Amino acid sequence: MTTGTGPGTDAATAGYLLRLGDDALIAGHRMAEVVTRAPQLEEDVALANIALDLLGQARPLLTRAGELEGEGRDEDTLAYLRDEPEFRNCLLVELPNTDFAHTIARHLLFSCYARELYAALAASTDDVLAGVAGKAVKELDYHRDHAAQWTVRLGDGTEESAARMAAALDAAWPHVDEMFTADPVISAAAASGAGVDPAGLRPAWDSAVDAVLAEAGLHRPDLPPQAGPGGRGGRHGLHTQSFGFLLAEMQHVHRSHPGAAW
Amino acid sequence: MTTGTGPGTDAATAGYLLRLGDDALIAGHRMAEVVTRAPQLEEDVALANIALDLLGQARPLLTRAGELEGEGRDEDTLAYLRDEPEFRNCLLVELPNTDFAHTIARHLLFSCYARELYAALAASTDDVLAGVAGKAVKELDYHRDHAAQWTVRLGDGTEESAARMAAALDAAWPHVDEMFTADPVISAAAASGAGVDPAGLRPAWDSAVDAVLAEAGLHRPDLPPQAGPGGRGGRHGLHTQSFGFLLAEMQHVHRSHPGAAW
Amino acid sequence: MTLTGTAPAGPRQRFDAMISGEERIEPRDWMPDDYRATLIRQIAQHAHSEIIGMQPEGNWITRAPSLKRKAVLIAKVQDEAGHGLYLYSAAETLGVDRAELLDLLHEGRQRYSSIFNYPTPTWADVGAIGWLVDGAAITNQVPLCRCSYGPYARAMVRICKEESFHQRQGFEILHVLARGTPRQRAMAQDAVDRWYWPSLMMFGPPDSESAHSGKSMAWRIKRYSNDDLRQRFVDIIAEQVRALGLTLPDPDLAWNAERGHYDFGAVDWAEFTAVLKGDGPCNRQRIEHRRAAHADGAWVREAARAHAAKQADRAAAREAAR
Amino acid sequence: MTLTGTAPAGPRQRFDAMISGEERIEPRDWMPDDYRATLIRQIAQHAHSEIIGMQPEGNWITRAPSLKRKAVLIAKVQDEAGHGLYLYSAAETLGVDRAELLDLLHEGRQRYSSIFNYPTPTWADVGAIGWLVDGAAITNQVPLCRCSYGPYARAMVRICKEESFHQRQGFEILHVLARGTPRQRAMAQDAVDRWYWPSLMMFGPPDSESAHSGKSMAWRIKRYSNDDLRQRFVDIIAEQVRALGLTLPDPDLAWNAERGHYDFGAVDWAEFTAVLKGDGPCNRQRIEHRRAAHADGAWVREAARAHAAKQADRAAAREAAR
Repeated sequence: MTTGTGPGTDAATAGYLLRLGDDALIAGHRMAEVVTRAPQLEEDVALANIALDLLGQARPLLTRAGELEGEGRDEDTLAYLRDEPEFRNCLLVELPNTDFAHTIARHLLFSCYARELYAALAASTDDVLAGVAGKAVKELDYHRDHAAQWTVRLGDGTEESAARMAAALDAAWPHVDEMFTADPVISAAAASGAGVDPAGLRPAWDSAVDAVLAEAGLHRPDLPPQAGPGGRGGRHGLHTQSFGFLLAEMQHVHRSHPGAAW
Repeated sequence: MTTGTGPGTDAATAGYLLRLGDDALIAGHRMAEVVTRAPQLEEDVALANIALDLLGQARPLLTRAGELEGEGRDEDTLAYLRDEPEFRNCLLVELPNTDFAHTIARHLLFSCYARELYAALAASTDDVLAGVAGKAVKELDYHRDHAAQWTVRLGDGTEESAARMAAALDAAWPHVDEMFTADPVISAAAASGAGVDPAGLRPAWDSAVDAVLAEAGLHRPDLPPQAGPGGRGGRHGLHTQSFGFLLAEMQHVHRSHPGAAW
Repeated sequence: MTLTGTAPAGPRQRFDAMISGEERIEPRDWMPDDYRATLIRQIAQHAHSEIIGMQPEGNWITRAPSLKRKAVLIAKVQDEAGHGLYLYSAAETLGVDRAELLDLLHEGRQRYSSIFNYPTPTWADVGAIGWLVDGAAITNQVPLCRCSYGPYARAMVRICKEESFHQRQGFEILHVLARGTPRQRAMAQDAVDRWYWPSLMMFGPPDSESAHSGKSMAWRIKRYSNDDLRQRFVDIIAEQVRALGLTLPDPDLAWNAERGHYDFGAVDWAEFTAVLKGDGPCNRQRIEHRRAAHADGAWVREAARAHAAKQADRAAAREAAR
Repeated sequence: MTLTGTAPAGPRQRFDAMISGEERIEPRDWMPDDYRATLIRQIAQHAHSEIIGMQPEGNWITRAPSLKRKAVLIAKVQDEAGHGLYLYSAAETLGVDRAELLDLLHEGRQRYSSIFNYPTPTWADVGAIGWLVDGAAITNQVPLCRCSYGPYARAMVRICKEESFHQRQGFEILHVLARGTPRQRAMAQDAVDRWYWPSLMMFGPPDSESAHSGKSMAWRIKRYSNDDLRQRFVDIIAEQVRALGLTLPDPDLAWNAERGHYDFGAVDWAEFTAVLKGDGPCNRQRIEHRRAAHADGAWVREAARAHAAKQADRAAAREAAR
């Protein structure tokens, strides 16, 4: 289904890729923030690795989104020159690194989702997306294992670590539902075969997360989904309060040198 | 002594005003960061008040600097569109608000300096500067008293507060000398009568600060001045590592909307 | 034989007479326990709203896009802290103290206005809050300047004066944006779209479901019903939005010549309830920010107390040594 | 009758023979105490330099001006963490452990390269560090690939390979900036101006004042003198800077046909000493950043240990229950 405005363009798939690309870009940014601040050197290496994988997913997704959009925007234009309301990532990935448990909780919940998503997207009708997905699913296997192992260590570690891990899950949990909620763009992409309906990924996610929580001796938080104003959230460009500060940091140099090459 | 390049311009005085304006702008920014996060509501009010005074000093100083520079830059152009190496504030004012003691230590050392400076600058040959200085000296009397009272409360409070206050003084102290060091621009302004040589303000500063420290039961830190690379510091545009993040936050919206009015 | 005006009436009678005579009740006057409790709850909630209300706008202080706007914004947030101080003082005249009330806020046992649980994702939100949120607050608060309890009424007089200034500044921010670049204009419209309905919710549930209104009206704490005030507010902003050159996101908004008022659409009370219950976009964050500031400042307040105690001891010792 | 090669020599003789025969000393080989101590000090300092060296560049990860540069930069900082790991492992073969060495670093009792006490105020610093600091490091380190201590030499082989890649990336960053806008070009030149002299200091004090060199040379840990390596580096960058289209801030820099080398100006050893002593622009900050990361992570490392112990107990219990 080509819904774009010019030859070779496809607005629905472009919007879908923007959602995927923004999820990876922002998840990667948060992960990269921890590098040089990790609890041990091995984790500086591991978190840098995860950040690199996510950035490596974001770049072709954004590039492809720009191509299908057909307005001449490349990966850097999309990352550096959009305003906050134009970012389409889900809110989960932008939650701050309050402590290491928050970093792990966020990435556990996200990677369990993204892993299932990319497994399904390997069959996307968009060749570029299918290619990215095929590679990403292996990377996300590793991310998921990494987050799961730390969730277990922290949940089954000391009293303090278990309390911190539980608090971190509480902070992230209200943002889970958004990942599985299709908006019209996602539905259109799913209908065309370029994307998938995320609701179908929920059972696999539930059992993956439940297994990790059980091994960690942690409970599934009993918290309702976070309601955005008028039901709007990250997919509509309405973000949490820390996101503007993230963007200010990320975009400042690029925006300070209009038109420059790097 | 008019050293500018066009009628009514004066590059030396412009550069001098930029140093004063940047000191006030950045000191005010750091103070404003604490608003909504102060230890008690009265301090939210007081710190906001100080931030407003400093911003109120910075604005006419930057405006006047732009006029004397003669390149059409107004206060917003100077605040929002300069890059880090173009900011000329001393490093002391940019030190982060690590805790309330750091906020107080920074502002004690700065306000004791700025109060003496503006008292002298009330006689500046530049009428605009003289006017700003006349008003600022009264504001800085209040700032100095506020910082002095808190230094005494913290120094003479609990064991913890005394230790935190001492640590905060240690962090700020290596940046004291820079305030009293003239560079060629400052010397030229002092020679023309527009500015003053800051070295002459040191004895008054020493006795004011020593009196506060004595009442607080605190010692003058025994720490050498911070050496910048090749002897360069804030007056040469070489800043501490946190400054770029401050600028990113301060400038992001303005830079994101080139040419817009607000 | 009539005793009116001469013989000493019972305190309850005196109180009732003062209320019906539009006299002000002052702290030392006798008052019924539930009048006191109602006022404490209302004034505390109002004070909490002022200090929680510093956050959505305070969020933009370091990023304000011009120095002039930054100065105006800092002054506004400072005013809100000041309003908090007046109001906690007013509550303290009723026999509670600020520390106690702050603890109740931090523990989630007293409320603040739900409006502050909405986020401020763009600079235009600062304008929309000034115009709509302060506008609604003033509409609510002007009648409180004649509230029966003296300290609260006097605090409201000062507060209303400052808030109408804030509202004009908010209007001006939106006015500039609406006439700015297409991106600025879109930002302004988006903010108005997001704040319109929540600002209508600020007047509380419909009269048919309002719990505390009856008594408050009788006691002359409240003077107009929620729905009356909401209508008054809609009538004002429906006119002002034209001057802005923006629109309100309400297809049912239309002048009703017969009623002499604007008709408007149905408020989504389910959202109101959800946000009130704690499921709004920023409930956790707002309280967490307050708790963190309070906890981070504990050592400072402790130091101030310790220093004051030492000072008092030293003064006493000097006195004794004379 | 000659015993060479057949009769068992004493350990000291064996060691000396291996050194002079350019054989590699391995962890289980006997070695003199001061050889061991020298290596521990040097490898630890080298490891510390890698992890402290993550900070000046790590400072730019979140602000890198393009996604491609950001990816390259994250990979580089990750490599530095990896180098730290190899080197701490190499040090551990000498009987110390990483936790111990980190404590010595955090307490200021072991050093790291002073170069990392300079700030990175602009994006161009990332380029200048890659080109000059990694360049100087490689010049220093290539001979260490033939160091007499096996684990250290092998770590250096891997490290040098990655660092020459980093140096090329740094060169490329500067190359793009030097050909970019006037502001980009100025940024590049300013960064080169600031990093040039400190990079020359990386080779250590002049030979006339170098404390540890004699023994290190004899033990084949070090193979060239500080001044020789410095000259080699200047000869390289004096050529490369032309390809960049930038200049080095040294008026005395000039080709000396007679020596077959570039002459260069006098290094300011007073600055070197000040920075080494702790008075550099970022000494406090670098150590504070490390200490904070280590302290903030204490509960995580503790949890990992506790979990591992529980796992071991559970395994033992399962074993016992069979």
